[in-house]
Amino acid sequence: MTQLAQSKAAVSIVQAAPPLFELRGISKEFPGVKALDDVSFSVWPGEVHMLLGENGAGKSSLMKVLCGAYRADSGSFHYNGEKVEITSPADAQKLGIAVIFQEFSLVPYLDIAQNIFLGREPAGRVPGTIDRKKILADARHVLDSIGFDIDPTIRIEKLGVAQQQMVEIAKAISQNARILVMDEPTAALSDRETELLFALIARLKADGVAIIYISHRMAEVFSLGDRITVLRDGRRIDEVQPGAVSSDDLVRMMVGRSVDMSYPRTFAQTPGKVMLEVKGLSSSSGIAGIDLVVRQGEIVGLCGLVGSGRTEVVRAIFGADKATAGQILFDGQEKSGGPDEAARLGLALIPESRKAEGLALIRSVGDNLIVSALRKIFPRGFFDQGKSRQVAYDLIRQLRIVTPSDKQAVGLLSGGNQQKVVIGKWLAAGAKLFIFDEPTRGIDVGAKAEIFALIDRLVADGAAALMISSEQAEICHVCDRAYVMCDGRIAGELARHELSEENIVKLGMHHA
Amino acid sequence: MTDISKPIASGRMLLSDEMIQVFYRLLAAFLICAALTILTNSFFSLGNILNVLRQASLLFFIASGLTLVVLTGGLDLSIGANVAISACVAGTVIHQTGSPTLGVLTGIGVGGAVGMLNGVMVTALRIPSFIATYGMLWVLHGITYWYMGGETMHGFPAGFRQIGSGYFLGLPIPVYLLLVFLAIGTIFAQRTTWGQEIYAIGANPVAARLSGIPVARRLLLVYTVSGAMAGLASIIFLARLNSAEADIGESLTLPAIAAVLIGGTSLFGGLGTVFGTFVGALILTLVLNGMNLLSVNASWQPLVTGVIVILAVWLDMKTRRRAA
Amino acid sequence: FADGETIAVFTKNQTNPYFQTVRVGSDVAAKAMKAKTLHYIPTKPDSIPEQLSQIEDVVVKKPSAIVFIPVDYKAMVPGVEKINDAKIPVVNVTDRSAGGKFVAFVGADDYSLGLETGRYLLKTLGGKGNFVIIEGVKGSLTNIDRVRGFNDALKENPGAKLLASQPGNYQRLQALQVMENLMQSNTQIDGVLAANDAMAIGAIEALDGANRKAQVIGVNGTKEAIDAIKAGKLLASGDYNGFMQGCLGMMIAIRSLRNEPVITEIVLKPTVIGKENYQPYDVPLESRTCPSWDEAAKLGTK
Amino acid sequence: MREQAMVLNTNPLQRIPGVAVMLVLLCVVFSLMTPGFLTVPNISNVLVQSTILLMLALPMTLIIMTEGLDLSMGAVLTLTSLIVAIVALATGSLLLGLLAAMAVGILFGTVNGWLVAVVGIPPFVATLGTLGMAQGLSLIVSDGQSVVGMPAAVRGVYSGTLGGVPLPIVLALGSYLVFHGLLYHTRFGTYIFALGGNREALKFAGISARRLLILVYALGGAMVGLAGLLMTARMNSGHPTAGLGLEFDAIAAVAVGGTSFERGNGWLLGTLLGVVTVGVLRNGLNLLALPSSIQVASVGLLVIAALFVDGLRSRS
Ligand SMILES: Nc1ncnc2c1ncn2[C@@H]1O[C@H](COP(=O)(O)OP(=O)(O)OP(=O)(O)O)[C@@H](O)[C@H]1O
Ligand SMILES: Nc1ncnc2c1ncn2[C@@H]1O[C@H](COP(=O)(O)OP(=O)(O)OP(=O)(O)O)[C@@H](O)[C@H]1O
Ligand SMILES: [Mg+2]
Ligand SMILES: [Mg+2]
Repeated sequence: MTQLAQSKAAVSIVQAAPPLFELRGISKEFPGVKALDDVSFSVWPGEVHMLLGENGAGKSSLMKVLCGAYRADSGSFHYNGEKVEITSPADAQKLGIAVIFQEFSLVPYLDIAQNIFLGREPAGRVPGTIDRKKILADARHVLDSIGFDIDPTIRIEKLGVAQQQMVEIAKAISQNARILVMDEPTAALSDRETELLFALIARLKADGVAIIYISHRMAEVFSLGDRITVLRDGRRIDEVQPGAVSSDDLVRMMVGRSVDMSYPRTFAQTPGKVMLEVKGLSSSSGIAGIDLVVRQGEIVGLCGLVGSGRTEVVRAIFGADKATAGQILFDGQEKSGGPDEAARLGLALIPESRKAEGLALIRSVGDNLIVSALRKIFPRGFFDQGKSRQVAYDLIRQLRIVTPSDKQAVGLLSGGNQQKVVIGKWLAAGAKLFIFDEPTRGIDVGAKAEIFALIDRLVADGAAALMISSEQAEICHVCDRAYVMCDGRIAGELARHELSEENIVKLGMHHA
Repeated sequence: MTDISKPIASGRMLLSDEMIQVFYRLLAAFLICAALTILTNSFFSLGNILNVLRQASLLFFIASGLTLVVLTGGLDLSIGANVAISACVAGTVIHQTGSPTLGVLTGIGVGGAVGMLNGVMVTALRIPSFIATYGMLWVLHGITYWYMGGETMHGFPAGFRQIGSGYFLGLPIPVYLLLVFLAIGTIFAQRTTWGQEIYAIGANPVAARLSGIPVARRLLLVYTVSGAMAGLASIIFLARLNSAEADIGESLTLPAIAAVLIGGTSLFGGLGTVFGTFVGALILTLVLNGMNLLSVNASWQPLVTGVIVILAVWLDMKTRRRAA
Repeated sequence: FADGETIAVFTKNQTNPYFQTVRVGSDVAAKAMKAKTLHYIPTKPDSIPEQLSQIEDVVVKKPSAIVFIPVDYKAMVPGVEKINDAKIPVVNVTDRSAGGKFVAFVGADDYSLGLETGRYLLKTLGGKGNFVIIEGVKGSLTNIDRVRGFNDALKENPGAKLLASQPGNYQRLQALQVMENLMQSNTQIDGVLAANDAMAIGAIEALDGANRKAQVIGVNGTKEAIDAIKAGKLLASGDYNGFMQGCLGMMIAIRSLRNEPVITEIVLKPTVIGKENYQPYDVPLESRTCPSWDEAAKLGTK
Repeated sequence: MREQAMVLNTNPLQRIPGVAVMLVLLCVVFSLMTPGFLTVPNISNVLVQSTILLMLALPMTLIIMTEGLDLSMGAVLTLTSLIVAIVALATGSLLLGLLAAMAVGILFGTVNGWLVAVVGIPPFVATLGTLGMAQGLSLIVSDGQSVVGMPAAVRGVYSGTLGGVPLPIVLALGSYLVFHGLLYHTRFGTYIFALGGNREALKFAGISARRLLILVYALGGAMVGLAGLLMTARMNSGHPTAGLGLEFDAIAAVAVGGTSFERGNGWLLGTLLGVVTVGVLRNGLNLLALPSSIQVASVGLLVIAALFVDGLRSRS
């Protein structure tokens, strides 16, 4: 137990000075949900404090309380040992707290510079006007400082997810914050940008900035974290040192039980008949000449860099984008229609952006779970509330969706639970081919394991899956085969024994 | 956080939000009735109540189809103009053929065709419904003005006029029609898969499409139904007024929209009920009836209606628990 | 003399049959005199800004003369002055403009129209009973005078009681609903004075619907009113005689262009159309003919 | 390596907005078909006629960008126009009339903004309600009558010129420039983009969306007050129905101009072009003296066509 003793010593050194910021006894209740229950939390300058927890554990809520977006029902804030009030985002900003949100807070029709300095625009000569020269120069400066080389006059609407995340980071950095909160900042980033971010974090630490970092990626937790706080069901479970615990320990703390994270798979010995065959597919969104095959009982990966066109491929297969050339054969039949045809044939698409494309946020969990299955469950067209709720209960239980009721609006669930609802609706529809676009983005380890187990069960029962993931480790663990994309084309295919992160990166790189 | 093995929480959740909303609105309608009963001695009579119901039914027919459109997150500004053109064409058919049946079919057909055109503009041409139907409004007016040449058409067969002014077992015939369509509308919206899909489309059209709902086809259906309901309303107008004129439905569009909104249907789509719209139409009619009975100066009527609309929707906000 | 003049005719809307009668009257007269007509009608009924714009556009186009019904008799004065500035002769028809220079005015006297039609109703009912008035658009010239005439006719008869005076905005549906509501608060209504025919017919439909009887009068002498009189449903309609107004306005405009003598004011005498005298009105508009100038001259008041 | 944003439309033809295509097309057709169209007095005519609509359409653009709508504009315009007339008549002072009208306009705008931002009523409903109120008040203050007998100065506002340019055009152009500066060069304008595009972002930037929204609607009210002056000057009187329905024309012009009804994507110059396009269409049809029913349908067709062209563009 020397290791533990050492870390204890380290903790006491840190605690000699008062924490830069401290939250004491924070509670926050939403109708039907106790999101935070007497949580205390502190950060010191120059440390990265990891915040861990299952989906819906209350991490984002705690950070929203911290930055003044939510008002806590009870509890107090202390800055440098002194009690302070935070009742609005403006209060938090004055204390030097900046947040990189899980959901982007960017304005689509303003340019990058305007977004970075929103609310803090340099004043021009005429009162009320903006000094355009200065705002552009400042923006360039901030972007350079995080190693993101882009023209600050580009409007946000033109940017991809990763680029938006980088702007979000630039925006937080530009505030010269003393306390920086990052809520799953790497969920949308590719490896290159992730490296940039980590380098940046190291620099900020050296400058004495306190960083609160939320992530579901274990590797990050250990490589970045100086301390770890684990939340479960809105309560603070423990605060530990990364050196003192294993990832299994952390998972047990988060979930309250142990979870097998090796995602064991019952690999099909002989893949079944061909379920999906794509020949020479091109679409208006820029992909061209895509050939791929998915057989029954297989999980096929689709990887590549961000922007390589993976999403576009699956959208074209599903019929969400119009194909301009090529053929899609499903179960030997030619498929040419839109998503409704795809759904009828037994395809399912779990899209990249659950809020925009996956869910009707104002509708209930039950309504969302049932929506794709309406035709199957009520073939005669008459809808029955009782039957539909029964289906919804079963799914809620099966997927362990955390919700006070099937009547809760799905928009009020935590991110991970929302993702489960999106998957659930296709289970109800009885799909045969599941297309996952980043199925585990923003999902906690427990849920991730559950989802992979689920996918495994589905394919074992005769379905098939095509899966996009930016986490190459996941692809390597889970897939039978994988296609690697580059610049809107398939760059190559990797068999099970060839699957390694190295090979994926090699194939996915741009070649001149 | 709640135990996931028991997804149903408190009993309050069992009463759907929609039902609570409608209950509040019925309460409001009831309060207006109570006030009018006290303030006038003529309000509380069978005759007047039937009278209010019959007037409300005219508004309801237009507003019920519109409700579906609004549920999908759209709007149909052309309904008033649609009523006019349907009435004029149906009127001609009745005059020419002497057959009310043919006339009724024509009216509903023309209305439905106009609605379908709206649907095509919204789905195939991807024009926002507000603009598409506003354009349609003027196109229809133009055609109707040209067709009628500034004249009116009047004098329809007595049998046909029964649809608008007749009684059956002591109740006006439009009231029966109202009940029938209220039932059909409610069943369609709440008890069919199409209805569920319409709510889903209104709440998030992109997600609905990616969930396998044939969004374009459902929208086409909804706009066509809304148009056909305007066509049906035009028949009732025709029978009730015993005449067709080019501006017959012009003054009805905004009240119909108001009835839908007072009835608790959200303009952003995905929330609301047909029954709510009925209560909305009832409230608006009661207010006008009351002002007539109280001989309120005409100048005050728009003002009072405006206040009522805002109050009703405010009440809705206060009582709605569900949020995004 | 040089013919082929182009005369612009301004009317208030495309929906009210009255203005159609004026347009047909002016067309018939123009055709007889070998002139051309151009019709300008606001796309939104009775829109003031639109009629002003139309005047401005027409002034660019420079027609030979203008026959003009202002959508609002006061608001349109600046428009008339623009026409005057452009030196285009203009004849004022129906609603007397509050300003501007006109070759002539042709109209009917709304007050005596209301008064005479009202008297006709009261005479039929023996000067007593319960009455309601259904008013037109508040503030419009025709409505103010007609309603004043109605009221004066009622005041002449001590036995007549006015129960209510409510607006139907010249609209059939509104009148119908107002009537339905009024019947609820008044068990006995003997006579209805409506400021136009559409509202009168609307009131009749309401009465029919409730199986009640009352004598109804309207104003305008439109085709549907004539039919209703023939059928015994409507007691009478005050003849506003749009056709004649259109004829006379057009004739005066063309004559003034041809430097022929004109009459500067014609206010048509009120005629009440009832069961005994509807026959001459019971012919299609297009087959009616305009009076000869000699006949027209006799109608002149100035 | 410098990162690029996606470049969607490579074909420059596809980037020309629908409204510009329409406007050029209409102008060409009308110049060919009627000799009177392409003359200085007529062009000035069209522009002067468009001024009142532009003054409504400018703030309407901002309001639509905030995902809002103001249906009360036409009715409030009627009311402010009456107020100008009544005050000018009573005091003989044009300035007092204008001030009173702007005050009433701002009051209505503020109430709209308050209902939308603070009470949380959807803009369509809130302004539908205030539409009724303004319409009722117009009837009440005027007792349904026109208000006439304006002092001479009133008339001059519409018919006067400044350096040879008609005063309404000067006013409208000034308004456009002010709005342009406001939207593209000030914090206020930046925040308007955020109000529609991402309201949360504003909140996190510590800016009160409520205050801003109220301000946007109040600004609309102020413009309606100013437009009321032009309206009264144009009619040389006040009238209780004069401006009814103009809000829809304004909304149509904004839509024709390419401002989208979602997510705060607005284009002010497009609004200007939209207003002029509507004006040119009406004027040209009047000059051609086409049957009125065609004129009625034409604006509807224009709106549909412009949006259709825009839709074609955005799809590729
Ligand atoms: N505005 C709200 N209204 C009602 N409930 C809410 C609201 N915001 C969050 N919740 C609930 O509070 C709980 C905590 O949510 P929170 O977003 O903090 O979870 P999280 O730990 O960030 O999860 P994830 O990893 O999925 O992002 C969840 O059950 C969620 O449904
Ligand atoms: N950073 C970028 N630079 C240039 N073009 C980009 C960029 N990001 C996206 N794109 C464009 O968008 C298309 C694909 O976008 P998208 O990011 O959805 O692809 P993806 O492979 O599905 O990536 P991911 O699923 O990780 O988001 C590309 O073909 C490219 O044209
Ligand atoms: Mg979260
Ligand atoms: Mg993608």
